[in-house]
Amino acid sequence: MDTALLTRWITGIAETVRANRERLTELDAAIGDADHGVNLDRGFGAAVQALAEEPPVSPGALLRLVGGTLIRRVGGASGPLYGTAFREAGRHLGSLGDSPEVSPAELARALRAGLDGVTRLGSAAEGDKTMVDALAPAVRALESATASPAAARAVAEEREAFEAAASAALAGAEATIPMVARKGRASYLGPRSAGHEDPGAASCALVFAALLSAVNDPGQG
Amino acid sequence: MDTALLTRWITGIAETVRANRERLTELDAAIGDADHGVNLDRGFGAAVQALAEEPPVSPGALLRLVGGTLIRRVGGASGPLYGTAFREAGRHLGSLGDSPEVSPAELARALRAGLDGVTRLGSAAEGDKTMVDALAPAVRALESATASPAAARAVAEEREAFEAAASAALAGAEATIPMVARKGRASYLGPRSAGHEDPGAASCALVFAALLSAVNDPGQG
Amino acid sequence: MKKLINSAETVVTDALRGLAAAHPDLRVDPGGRIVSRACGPTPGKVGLVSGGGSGHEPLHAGFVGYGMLDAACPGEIFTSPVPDQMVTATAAANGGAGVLHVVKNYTGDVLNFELAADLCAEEGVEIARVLVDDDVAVRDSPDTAGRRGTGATVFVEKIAGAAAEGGAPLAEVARVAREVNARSRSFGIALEACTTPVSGRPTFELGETEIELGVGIHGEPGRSRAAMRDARELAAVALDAVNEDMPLSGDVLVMVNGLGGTPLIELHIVFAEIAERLSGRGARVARSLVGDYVTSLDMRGFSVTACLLSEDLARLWDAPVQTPALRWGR
Amino acid sequence: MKKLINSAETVVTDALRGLAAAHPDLRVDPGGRIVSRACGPTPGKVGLVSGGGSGHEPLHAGFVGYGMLDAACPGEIFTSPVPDQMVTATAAANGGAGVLHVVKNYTGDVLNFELAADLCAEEGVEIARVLVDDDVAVRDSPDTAGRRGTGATVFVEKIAGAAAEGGAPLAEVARVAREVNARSRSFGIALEACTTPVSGRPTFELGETEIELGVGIHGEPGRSRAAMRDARELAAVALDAVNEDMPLSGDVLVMVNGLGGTPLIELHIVFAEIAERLSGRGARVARSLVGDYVTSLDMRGFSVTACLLSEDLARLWDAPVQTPALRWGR
Ligand SMILES: Nc1ncnc2c1ncn2[C@@H]1O[C@H](COP(=O)(O)OP(=O)(O)O)[C@@H](O)[C@H]1O
Ligand SMILES: Nc1ncnc2c1ncn2[C@@H]1O[C@H](COP(=O)(O)OP(=O)(O)O)[C@@H](O)[C@H]1O
Ligand SMILES: [Mg+2]
Ligand SMILES: [Mg+2]
Ligand SMILES: [Mg+2]
Ligand SMILES: [Mg+2]
Repeated sequence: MDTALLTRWITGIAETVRANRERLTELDAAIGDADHGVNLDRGFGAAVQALAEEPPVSPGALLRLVGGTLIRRVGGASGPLYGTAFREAGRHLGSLGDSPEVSPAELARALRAGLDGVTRLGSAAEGDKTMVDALAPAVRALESATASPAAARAVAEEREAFEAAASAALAGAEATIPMVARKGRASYLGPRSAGHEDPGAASCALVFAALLSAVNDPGQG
Repeated sequence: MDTALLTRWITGIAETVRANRERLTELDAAIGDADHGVNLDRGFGAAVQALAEEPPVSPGALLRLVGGTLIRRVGGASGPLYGTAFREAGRHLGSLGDSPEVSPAELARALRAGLDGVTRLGSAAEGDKTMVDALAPAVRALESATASPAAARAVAEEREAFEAAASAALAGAEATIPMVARKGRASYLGPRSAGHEDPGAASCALVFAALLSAVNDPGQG
Repeated sequence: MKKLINSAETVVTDALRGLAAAHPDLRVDPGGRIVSRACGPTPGKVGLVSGGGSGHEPLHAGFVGYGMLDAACPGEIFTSPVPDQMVTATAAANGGAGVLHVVKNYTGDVLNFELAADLCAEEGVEIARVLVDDDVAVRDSPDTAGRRGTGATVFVEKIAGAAAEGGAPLAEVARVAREVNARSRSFGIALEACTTPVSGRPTFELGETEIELGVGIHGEPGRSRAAMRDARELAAVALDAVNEDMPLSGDVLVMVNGLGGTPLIELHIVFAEIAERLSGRGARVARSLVGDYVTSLDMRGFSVTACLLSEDLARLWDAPVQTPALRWGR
Repeated sequence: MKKLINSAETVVTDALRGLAAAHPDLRVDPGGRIVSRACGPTPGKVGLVSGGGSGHEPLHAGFVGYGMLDAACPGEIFTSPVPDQMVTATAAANGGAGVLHVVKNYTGDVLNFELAADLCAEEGVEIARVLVDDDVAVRDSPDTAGRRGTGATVFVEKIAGAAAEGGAPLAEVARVAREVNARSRSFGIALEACTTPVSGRPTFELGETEIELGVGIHGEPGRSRAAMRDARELAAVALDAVNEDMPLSGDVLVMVNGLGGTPLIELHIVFAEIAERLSGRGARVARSLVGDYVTSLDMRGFSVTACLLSEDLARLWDAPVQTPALRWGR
C-alpha cells in the first residue's frame, strides 16, 4: 500500500463526505449542533488540496499531513479527534522508518495507534456513542484479518480484510442508534440522545468505506 | 336629550367598541399599526368610568368630560382627534349656557363644532380616508334632518334624523374602502392603502350607530 | 405567538418594572410611565424630553441619562403617549432653561405633543419642538402625513443632548436638533413582520422568499414587496434609497439598526457592505452604530440611517454619554 | 430561511469585515479570524484570550478591549476555532506576563485549546486556562461532557479582565476567573429554535404552545419540552433551576440574556420577575445586565445567569471597561 493508494483513500473520503454532507449535518442537528458534515467537508477538502500541493513521499508522511491539516482546518470536536487519528497513525509509521510501502497489517497497527490517540484525547470508550464506536471495531477487524503472516495471504484475502473493516465500522455506527451518549454534545441530551445515529460514527463508517474503495480501485497513478 | 341619554350613548359606544375591538384592530393592521380597537376600548372604557364616578350635570359638561378623558387616556392619533370632537362639541354647548336638555338640532350644531375641531387639529378633508369621511356626512345628515323648527317635528322624525346620521356614517366609512389615504399612517402606503376600510371611519360609524340606539332605547333612568 | 410577557395589557408596565430594577440611575414610574434621570433635572440646563409608542426599545427610555435625554414617556405598544405623560416628563426634565420635545413625525405623536406643549406653556415652561422625519420610504408631500421619524431620532437625541449638556440655550439646542434631522435619512427593510402582543398575529405575511421594502417601525407594510436578496444587495437597496434623497459625501455617521429580531452577526454583515459601498462613493464612515436602537417589536430586518456630519456635529456626537443603551467617554 | 448574509460560507468573514469597519479601536483580521486590541498587547499585563464558535455575538469579539479581553478568535458557526487561531490570538495578547485562555466547556473548544496551549508552551508563552461550565441544565457527571459554558463567560471575561488590567499576575487572574465560574450558574429557555445558515432549517421544531427548557447556545434541544407559560412563570423556572444548584443569597450579579431573536422589551419583563423573585428569597440584584450578550444565532428565548458576588468581585465588576458590547467607568 503506497502513497498513491492512500491519496485515493483521502480523495475518496473527501468525495463521500461531500456527498453525505447534508446527511451528516442532519444527524448532528438531531443530537448536536448541525455542523459535522460541514466540518469534515472543509477538513478533507483541505487535506486533498494539501496532498496535491506537496505530495508526501511515504504513507506515514501522508497520514501526518492529513492529520495536521484536519487539526488546522476543522475545529470543533471532530477536528482534533480525526486529526489525531491520522496524525498518530502517521507517527506510528514514522517511528518505523517511513517506508514508501506498507502492508495492510502495518496499516492496521498504524490505525490502532490512531485509535489510541483518539481515546487518549477524548477519553471516550466504546458504548459512549461516539466515532470510537465505529473506529474501534473497524481497527479490530482489520487487525484480526491481517494477523496471519503476509506471505500466507492472497490479494483477495486482503480485500476481504478491508471489507471486514468497512462492515465493522458500518455496524458500529448503526449500533450507536439506541445508545445514550456519554461524551460530546449529544451527552447533554441524556436519554433523549437515544434513537439517533452518532454523526461521528457515521462519518467514520464513510472513512472505512472509502478505504475499501481505494483498495478495490486499481487507480491510475 | 339629557345626560341620561348621552350617558347611554357613551356606554353604548364603549360596548360596541369592545365588541368590535378585534375588527377595528384588524382594519388597522391592514393599513396602520394594529392598535385602533385597543386604543378606543381603553378610551371609552375610561370615559364610562369617569361618567359613573362623577355624573355630569349637563350634556355639555358630559361631552367635555368624555373628550378630556379620551385625550388623557387614548394616545395615538385617535385620542386627540376623538377627544377634540367630544370636547369641542361640549364646549359649544357650554358657550350656550350648558342647559340640562338639548334638542337634536342643538346636538347637531355641537357635533358640527366637534367636526370643525377635528379638521382644525388633523387638517384632513373628506376623501383623505380618515374618520372625517364618516363624521362629516353624519353631521351633515343630522343637521339637515333637524333643520326645520323643532315644534314642527314629531318624535318619529327625530329618530329618523339619527337613523340618517347613522347610515350616513356607515356609508361614509364604506366609501373609504377604495380611497387612497392622504392622512395618518395609512398614507405611508400610498396606493397600497386602497381596498381597505379606514379604521377610524369604521369606529366613527359605530359611534353614530350607538347614538341611534341610545335615542331608540327608552332607558331606565 | 409566543412572547415573554405576562399579559398583553401589562407589557409596558412590566417592562418598565424591569428597566427600574436594572437601572438604579433612572427614576422609573411604571404606572405613570415616566422615566427620568434619578438625579432630577439639572438646574440651568435645557431639558430634553422624548416619548412615543412602546415597542421600539431601547428607544426612548434607554436613552435617558447624562448627555442625552432628561426624561422619556413611553406609550402603549405603537401608540403615542398621552399629553399628561408628556407634561409630567417635561416637569421632570425642566431645569429652568426650557425643554425641547423630540417628536417623531407621526400624527398621534404630533397631536399629543401639541396638546402637551399648550399645557406646559400654560404652566409657564418654555417649550421648543423638533420633528424628526428621516424615513425616505415615505414621500414628504401633501398626499402623506409626511416622512416618518425613525433611526435619526437616536442621532437627534444624542447630539442635541450633548449641546444641552454643554450649556447651549434652548434655541440653540433646538437648532442643532433640527440640523441633525435635516442632515439625516433612513430606509428600512423587513424579512419578517412583527407580532403585536394584543393581536398575536404578524402584522403582514411574507412568503419564504419575500421581503418588504421601506418599512417603518410600527409593523405597517412598506413601500413595496420584493424578492429576497443577499446582504450586499439589500444593503445597496437601503443605502441607495437614502443616497437618492440626500447624496452622501464626506464624513458620514452611519447606523445599521436591527428591528428587534435580527441577530447582531447579521447586522455586522450588512454594515460591512454599507461601509464598502459608501467608500465606493467617496464618502466615509466617520462614526457608526451597529445594533438594536430603534426596533419594531420582534420584526426581522434592519434599517440604515445616515447623517452628514459637520465638525461641530461630530464633536457633539463624541461628547460623553451615559445611558442604558449608549455609553462612552465618561 | 431568510438571513442577512451573502452566503453560508462567508458569514463569519463578512461579519468580521463589518466589525472591523465599525470598531477602529479593534484590530480585525477577517480572513485569519483574529480580533485584538488595536493598541496591541499591554507590556507587563497578563493577556486574556477567548474564542469559540461564532453565532454567539457579541461573544467573544465584542468583549475585546480595555478591561476585558486582549484577543478573541471566532470559529465557524457553532464550531470551535482551530489551534492555529488560538496561537495567533495568544501572541496578539501576550504582554510578557502570560496569557489566560478562557474556554467554554465543550469538547471541541477544550480539545482545540489544549492543542493550542501545547503549541504556545513550545514557544515559551506561559498559559493558564479557565474552563467555564455554568449551565445547570446539564448534569456534571461522568455520563456527560460536563456542564456547558454559557452566560458566565461574560462575567469571567469581565472580572478576570479587570484583575489583569489591575496588574494581577497570571496565577491570580486565573484564580479570580475560576472563582467567578465557581460562583456562577445559568439556565436557558427557548421559545423557538435557531436556524444555522448552512442547514437553513430550525435545529428543532416547537409547536405553537411548546417551549424547550434547558437549552444551550448551539441550537441543540434542551433538557425537556414543556408548555408555554407567562414571563413570570418562565422566570421562576429558570431562576429555580439555578437556585437548586447553587442557593442564591446576598448580593447577586444577574444577567437576563437574549438568545438573539428576542426583543429587549421582553427581556426587561423577564428581568422584572427575576428581580422580584430574588428579593423574595432574601437575595438582592446588586449588579445586572439585560440584553443580548451570549446568543444562539436567531433563537428566541432567554437565559438567566447569576453570580454570587463578593466585595472583591463587585469591585472588579465595577472597574472600567471599554469594549464594543460592554462599556462603563471610563
Ligand atoms: N470525547 C469524544 N471522543 C470521541 N469522539 C467524540 C468525542 N466528543 C465528540 N466526539 C465525536 O465528534 C462528533 C461531533 O463532531 P462535530 O459535530 O464535527 O463537532 P462538535 O461537536 O464540536 O460540533 C460526535 O458525533 C462524536 O462522534
Ligand atoms: N389627520 C387626521 N385627521 C383625521 N383623522 C385621522 C388623521 N390621522 C389619522 N386619523 C384617524 O385615526 C385613525 C387611526 O387611529 P389609531 O389607530 O387609534 O391611531 P394611530 O394611527 O396613532 O395608531 C385612522 O384610521 C384615521 O381615521
Ligand atoms: Mg457538531
Ligand atoms: Mg393605529
Ligand atoms: Mg398607534
Ligand atoms: Mg460544532
